Amino acid sequence: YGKSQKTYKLTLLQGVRGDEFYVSMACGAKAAAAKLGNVKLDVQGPQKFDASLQIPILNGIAARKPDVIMMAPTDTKALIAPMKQAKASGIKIIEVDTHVTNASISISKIASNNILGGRKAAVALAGLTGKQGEWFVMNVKPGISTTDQRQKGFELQSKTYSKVKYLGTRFDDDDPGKAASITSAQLAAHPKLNGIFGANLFSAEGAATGVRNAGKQKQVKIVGFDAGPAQVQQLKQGLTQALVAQKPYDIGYQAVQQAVNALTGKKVKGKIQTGLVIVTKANIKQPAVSKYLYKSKC
Amino acid sequence: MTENGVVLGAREIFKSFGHVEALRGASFEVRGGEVVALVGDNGAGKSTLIKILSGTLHPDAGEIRFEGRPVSIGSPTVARGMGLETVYQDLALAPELDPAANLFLGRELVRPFPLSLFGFLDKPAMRRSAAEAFSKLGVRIPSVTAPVANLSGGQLQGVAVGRAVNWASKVLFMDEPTAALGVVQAQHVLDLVRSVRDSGISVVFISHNLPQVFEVADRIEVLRLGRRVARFRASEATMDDVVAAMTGSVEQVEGTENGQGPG
Amino acid sequence: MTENGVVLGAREIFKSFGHVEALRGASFEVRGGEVVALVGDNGAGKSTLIKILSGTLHPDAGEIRFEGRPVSIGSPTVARGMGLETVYQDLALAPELDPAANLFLGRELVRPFPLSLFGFLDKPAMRRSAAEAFSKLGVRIPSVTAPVANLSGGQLQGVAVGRAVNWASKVLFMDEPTAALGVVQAQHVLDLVRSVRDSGISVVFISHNLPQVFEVADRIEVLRLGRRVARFRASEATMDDVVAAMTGSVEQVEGTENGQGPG
Amino acid sequence: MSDLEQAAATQGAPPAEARRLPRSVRWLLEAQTAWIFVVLLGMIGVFAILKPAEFATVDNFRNMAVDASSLLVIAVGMTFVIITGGIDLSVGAVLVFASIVAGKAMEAQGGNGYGTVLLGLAVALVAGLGWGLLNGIVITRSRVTPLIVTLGTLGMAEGAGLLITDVNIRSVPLKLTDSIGIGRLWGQIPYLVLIAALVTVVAAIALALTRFGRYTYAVGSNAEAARRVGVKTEQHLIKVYAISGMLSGLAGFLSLARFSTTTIGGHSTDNLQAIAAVVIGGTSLFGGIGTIVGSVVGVFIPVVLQNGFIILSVQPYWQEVAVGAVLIAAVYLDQLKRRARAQG
Amino acid sequence: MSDLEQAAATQGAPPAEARRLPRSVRWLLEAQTAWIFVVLLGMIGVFAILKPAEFATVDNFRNMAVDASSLLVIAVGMTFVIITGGIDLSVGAVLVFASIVAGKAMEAQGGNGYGTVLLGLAVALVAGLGWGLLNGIVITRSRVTPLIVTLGTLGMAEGAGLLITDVNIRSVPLKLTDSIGIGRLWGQIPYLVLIAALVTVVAAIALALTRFGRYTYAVGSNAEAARRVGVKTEQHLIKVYAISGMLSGLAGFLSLARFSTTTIGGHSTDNLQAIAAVVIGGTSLFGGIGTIVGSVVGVFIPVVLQNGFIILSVQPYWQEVAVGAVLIAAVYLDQLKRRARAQG
Ligand SMILES: Nc1ncnc2c1ncn2[C@@H]1O[C@H](COP(=O)(O)OP(=O)(O)OP(=O)(O)O)[C@@H](O)[C@H]1O
Ligand SMILES: Nc1ncnc2c1ncn2[C@@H]1O[C@H](COP(=O)(O)OP(=O)(O)OP(=O)(O)O)[C@@H](O)[C@H]1O
Ligand SMILES: [Mg+2]
Ligand SMILES: [Mg+2]
Repeated sequence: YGKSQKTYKLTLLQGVRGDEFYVSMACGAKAAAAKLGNVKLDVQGPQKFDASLQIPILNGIAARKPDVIMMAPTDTKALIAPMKQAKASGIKIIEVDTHVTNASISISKIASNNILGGRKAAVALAGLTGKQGEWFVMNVKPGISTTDQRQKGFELQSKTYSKVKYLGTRFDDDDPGKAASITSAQLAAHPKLNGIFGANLFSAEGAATGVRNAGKQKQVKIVGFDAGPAQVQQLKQGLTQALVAQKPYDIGYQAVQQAVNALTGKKVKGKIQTGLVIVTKANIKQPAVSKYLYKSKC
Repeated sequence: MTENGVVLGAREIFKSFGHVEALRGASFEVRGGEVVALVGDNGAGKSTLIKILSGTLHPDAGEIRFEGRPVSIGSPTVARGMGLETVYQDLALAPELDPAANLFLGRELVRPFPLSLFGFLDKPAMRRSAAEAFSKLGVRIPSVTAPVANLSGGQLQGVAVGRAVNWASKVLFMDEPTAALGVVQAQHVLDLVRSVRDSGISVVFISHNLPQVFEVADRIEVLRLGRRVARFRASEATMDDVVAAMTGSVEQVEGTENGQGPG
Repeated sequence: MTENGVVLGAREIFKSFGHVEALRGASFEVRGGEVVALVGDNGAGKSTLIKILSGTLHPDAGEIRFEGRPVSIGSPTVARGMGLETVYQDLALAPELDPAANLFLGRELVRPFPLSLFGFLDKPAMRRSAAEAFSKLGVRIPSVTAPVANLSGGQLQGVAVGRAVNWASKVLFMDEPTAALGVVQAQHVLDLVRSVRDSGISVVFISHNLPQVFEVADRIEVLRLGRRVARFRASEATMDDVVAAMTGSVEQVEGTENGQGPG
Repeated sequence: MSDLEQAAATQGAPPAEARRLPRSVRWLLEAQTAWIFVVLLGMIGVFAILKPAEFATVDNFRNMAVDASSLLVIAVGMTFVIITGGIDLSVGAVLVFASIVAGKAMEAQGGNGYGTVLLGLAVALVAGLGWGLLNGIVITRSRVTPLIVTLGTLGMAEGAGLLITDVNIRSVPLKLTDSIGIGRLWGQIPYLVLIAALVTVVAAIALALTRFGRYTYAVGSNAEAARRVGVKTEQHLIKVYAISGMLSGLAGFLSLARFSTTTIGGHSTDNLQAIAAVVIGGTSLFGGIGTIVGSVVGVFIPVVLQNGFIILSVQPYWQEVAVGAVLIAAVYLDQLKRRARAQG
Repeated sequence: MSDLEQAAATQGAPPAEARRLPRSVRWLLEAQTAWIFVVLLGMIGVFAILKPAEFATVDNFRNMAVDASSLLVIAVGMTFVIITGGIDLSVGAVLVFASIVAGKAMEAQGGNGYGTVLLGLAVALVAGLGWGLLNGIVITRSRVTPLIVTLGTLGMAEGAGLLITDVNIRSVPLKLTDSIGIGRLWGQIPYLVLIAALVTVVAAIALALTRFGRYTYAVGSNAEAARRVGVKTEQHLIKVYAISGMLSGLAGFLSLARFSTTTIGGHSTDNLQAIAAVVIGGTSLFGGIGTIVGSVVGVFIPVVLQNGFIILSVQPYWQEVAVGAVLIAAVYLDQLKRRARAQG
């Protein structure tokens, strides 16, 4: 017998599959796995960012008994029990992007801060509009922790601007068409509207389409969240004026590293904060910014 | 019972569907222990009248008297409570249920206390008595436990007749109960009509088959364009009389019957 | 035409539904220009046989000959192409369509070229000729443009009969076409059967109403428990003969007809 | 006078006042869908009175029309399907699939001219048609209920689309966005609206006036009867599902033009929205009854309600409650009026 | 021998082999749902053979059962509704509403004992019942089609819930989570599964053996006929929708226990999932036909498929394609076998 290296089975459980944020995270994870060599990585994710859809998948993964599950829990409480159960069967857990309230389950938490992201969006919008005007948030639907936090951050920050009238939040059920028609109506109702924060891809996209329909591209500034190819395209086309980008690639990369560290007995960092970047048409070419644009393919 | 022995009487009933006036002042009487035939052309309003008397439809105007008292038959449940049962022209069967279930629909037998509290069905008992009822009628049914959807037209009619006969206590309405029946089965039904009558229950027999009408009916009432146009004692009338009334070539004065005066 | 003048013949047809054997070797013949009545008890298999001959059902076994050649009637379209039309016992009407649409269903009139390319319907023409067809039949229909769903039973049957008569060119199957018809309307249909026959089209007339059968039929074939048990010349038989055959108290030897030898 | 005419004269005659009106007006009044249309007009009227300057503007109506256009295209196909007594849950997924393959095709072709745009259109239509055919063939061959079959193809189309690309395609030709996406005929009528209107009119004519439409009703009303009179019911059903698929493909192309990117994941409720629109418009889920005009009204009612409530600055949650309640009320009013009319 | 018995002896007799089997086995074989159940067992068998160590474990089955439990509760109510020929789109929204008010009530009450838990349960049930009653009353009074009414109440329940709170309530008593949420009877059977099973068994008995069940079928089979024989069809429909609402409320309470938080962002596809499960189980959307056992199988088929495919490490997108295809195939197989049996 030669000394054959052990292969580690890792699974990345995304918050929702097909979203470029998580695709980039998977890319980072795959890159780290490829670099390390002895890691077999499997990626799974629910159709929607929804705990009741994610839990069965987590259970299925746990039944397969990988060495580590790196996961983005879709709810801070709902996932506690199944995560505990997986942990009890000897699987190590790393939380990426989001986390549950019970801090003792995972060996490491790697995330960016969504409330801060929302604040940054408001700051960016303030820069674009001269800290005055009427703003609203186009959001998916209530009850999703990440987008709720972005909305909350945006709201907190907007209220610090005395000349800004905050019009509240509208929900589009993640349907860009609905987001567009809501935006049209908001524009009709509030002629002085000049700023929109689109809390996720379709919200920003629909808002931009609605503004374009109404022919008010000049007047209304839109800040989007995340920096997937579609958002970048919108930015380049001038449909949105700024994006708040997280660093999912880094999250994925770090997660695999920490996982292997844990399996090989090396030191594991309990908490890693990855930062946020504001992307605008002006800075998008700079390498320090462009490297954080999300990937659609690895 | 009442004057003339009328159990159930309708006077000047009006009923329209949209622009179609199905009944335009129709009157009708059923006396105790008789078989009265209700005849008339297609669309004369026979089925509409029966539906009104059995609580399925509500008249736009008119008076209904039962055992001498004016009544309002607001729902089929009221009619059933009064002992009136109906074989509808469209049969009113639930195609997905089996013959036994159809027979007992709305009157299910339940298991003894305490199961009765929860409405537990006594299926074997219902199946048994359904089989009995059908065999008494001479209706051949391939299986009492398969849905009635695939029965032949005649078999379906047998189920519907069986159900009504089983439950009637005062008046049995039969809207073309023999339309789809074979010769033998039709004869069974006619026998049944007579035996129901002999047990004291009145029968209203609607049919386009005049030989059958004359075979069982004691009296005949003729409806035409939503009004009663003639009444006959079956024993004193001929088929030609009835046909003449139905087609409108002769019209009796309302209230007379084969030359009898009113009252 | 062929030996004996048989237009359409079925031999030894078998058909089961699950455990129910509806036809157990039934034979049947229609000759040119005749009215042949097909009679039998409820469930004897009459409707099943007609459905097989009109392409709606497929036999499990047996042979069908049309104008002397063995044929396979694979679909209703094939049957219609051969000039066979059917009034089904369940009428086969589309309740949401109006009488004119039902009459022309599957054979719509289209507007002249170029609109015909897109299948544009010529509704006025269809409405007109439907009105004509119905008035010829004496079927009274409140409106040719309202859905048939609310017509009375007799009116529905009138629509179905009108449709089949309108299109038949060889054989017209009528499965209890008078079951729901009033005396006058039934007489209309019987007249119609005769005039169809006189125009050279054969008619297969199913009915439980033996007086009507004897009134129009040239021949009578009797089905019992899925087999043909007797054939009669109408002029030489009595009702009692037919009833006896239907009920099984007498059984003819297959192939003979009122004592005639085969051939 | 024949029996029939006599009967018509005494029983079926329209009331005197209606007889005096011109034929077209009478038709409109008697049409099945008239009342729900009146309800829609009523809503528009109320909003216009409450907020004339914001609601009743050309811009706002144009925007609402654009918002409704792609759902309208889907709802037209769904109307045919539901009239046959079926249902098509796969529309949203087929929309996404078609926009993905059309986007891919245009990306592969490169270029930024009408040629590329037409290629994309063709690919989207063919992709939609393919799924529609699959639906129709499986439904007629297997006799599995349409709900299950189209639920299955929903998953399959969605998965297949994501297998081709799991991210949104962004390099849609500018020409497409500029022409169809935001372009307007004579600077007034958005091409999106024009295309949707064209589809609707053609479909309305086909349903009301042609043999194809007649068979659609017949199959939904009594499929067995239709089969017995020689209608090729299975072939017809396949055609109907094919149309629904193809129109979903077209909607995918329109959405590509409008958003200049595929919108994966953004159409999961399209099926329910389309079904609701069709049913609001008076089409029966049990088949045999329905009109395209009704579905148009059914598409616009939720759009107008949402727009109007936002302009009235109703809180989003109250808005949901109100839309739900008004929806029921609208359909109820429609029925009430129709019944009253039937009672004469 | 009467005519009837004679006929039964010659025509309706079961084949000889079936007659020799014990009654219960015969019943199972002849039951409408037998074949789809066999299909489910087949699926489980295949996965168990492919991945015995991972799939065929007690833990895995337990997890699947827990995953299915709350949908099962909803599907049971939906079965009654669909057998009457109706539909209930509001279930998911009612679930969310019930969990919100129950959560609020428990929060207000404070405490961490069984008293608080029971209060929450009662509130959830009453809230669900309320929406169900509203559905039933509006449907029977207004005669607006159930699809529209429950679509309306969907929006209303969702909006109303969010008006109460639009952030998830997280202060659910620990007792609730510990007992019902993750507790197990004898350390083996999760209480969630137990409750769902109990509901299912009671409902199955009610549907198959009681007058209530009989009327449910009758109303769906021919409502007019049921009315004419004196069944209070409107009252019955109200009861059926009330049950569906109440079970949605129960499901909301279970989800509160399981997730220890309201899940207001989820559940938008619960209605479609429940309807699909019921239809997979052989219940006809046109009413009159269906069983609870079938719906149970219908709930489990997608759950097992997803779990099996994840354990087989099938790519997520391929999974969707496969689930869609297998779903159609399963229902097809079921029909094929049933038809073959009917042909004898
Ligand atoms: N629900 C309804 N809606 C509209 N019209 C109806 C309705 N029911 C009956 N009618 C019409 O009312 C008239 C009388 O119908 P009814 O069924 O009472 O006739 P009938 O005497 O029973 O005829 P038949 O002998 O054909 O059964 C007919 O013109 C019929 O079309
Ligand atoms: N589709 C079917 N499925 C199952 N059994 C059927 C089907 N069609 C007919 N049958 C059965 O086949 C037998 C013959 O039926 P058929 O309808 O041919 O009788 P019929 O002679 O027309 O009777 P009727 O005079 O009552 O119309 C009956 O026992 C019937 O229950
Ligand atoms: Mg009648
Ligand atoms: Mg028959």
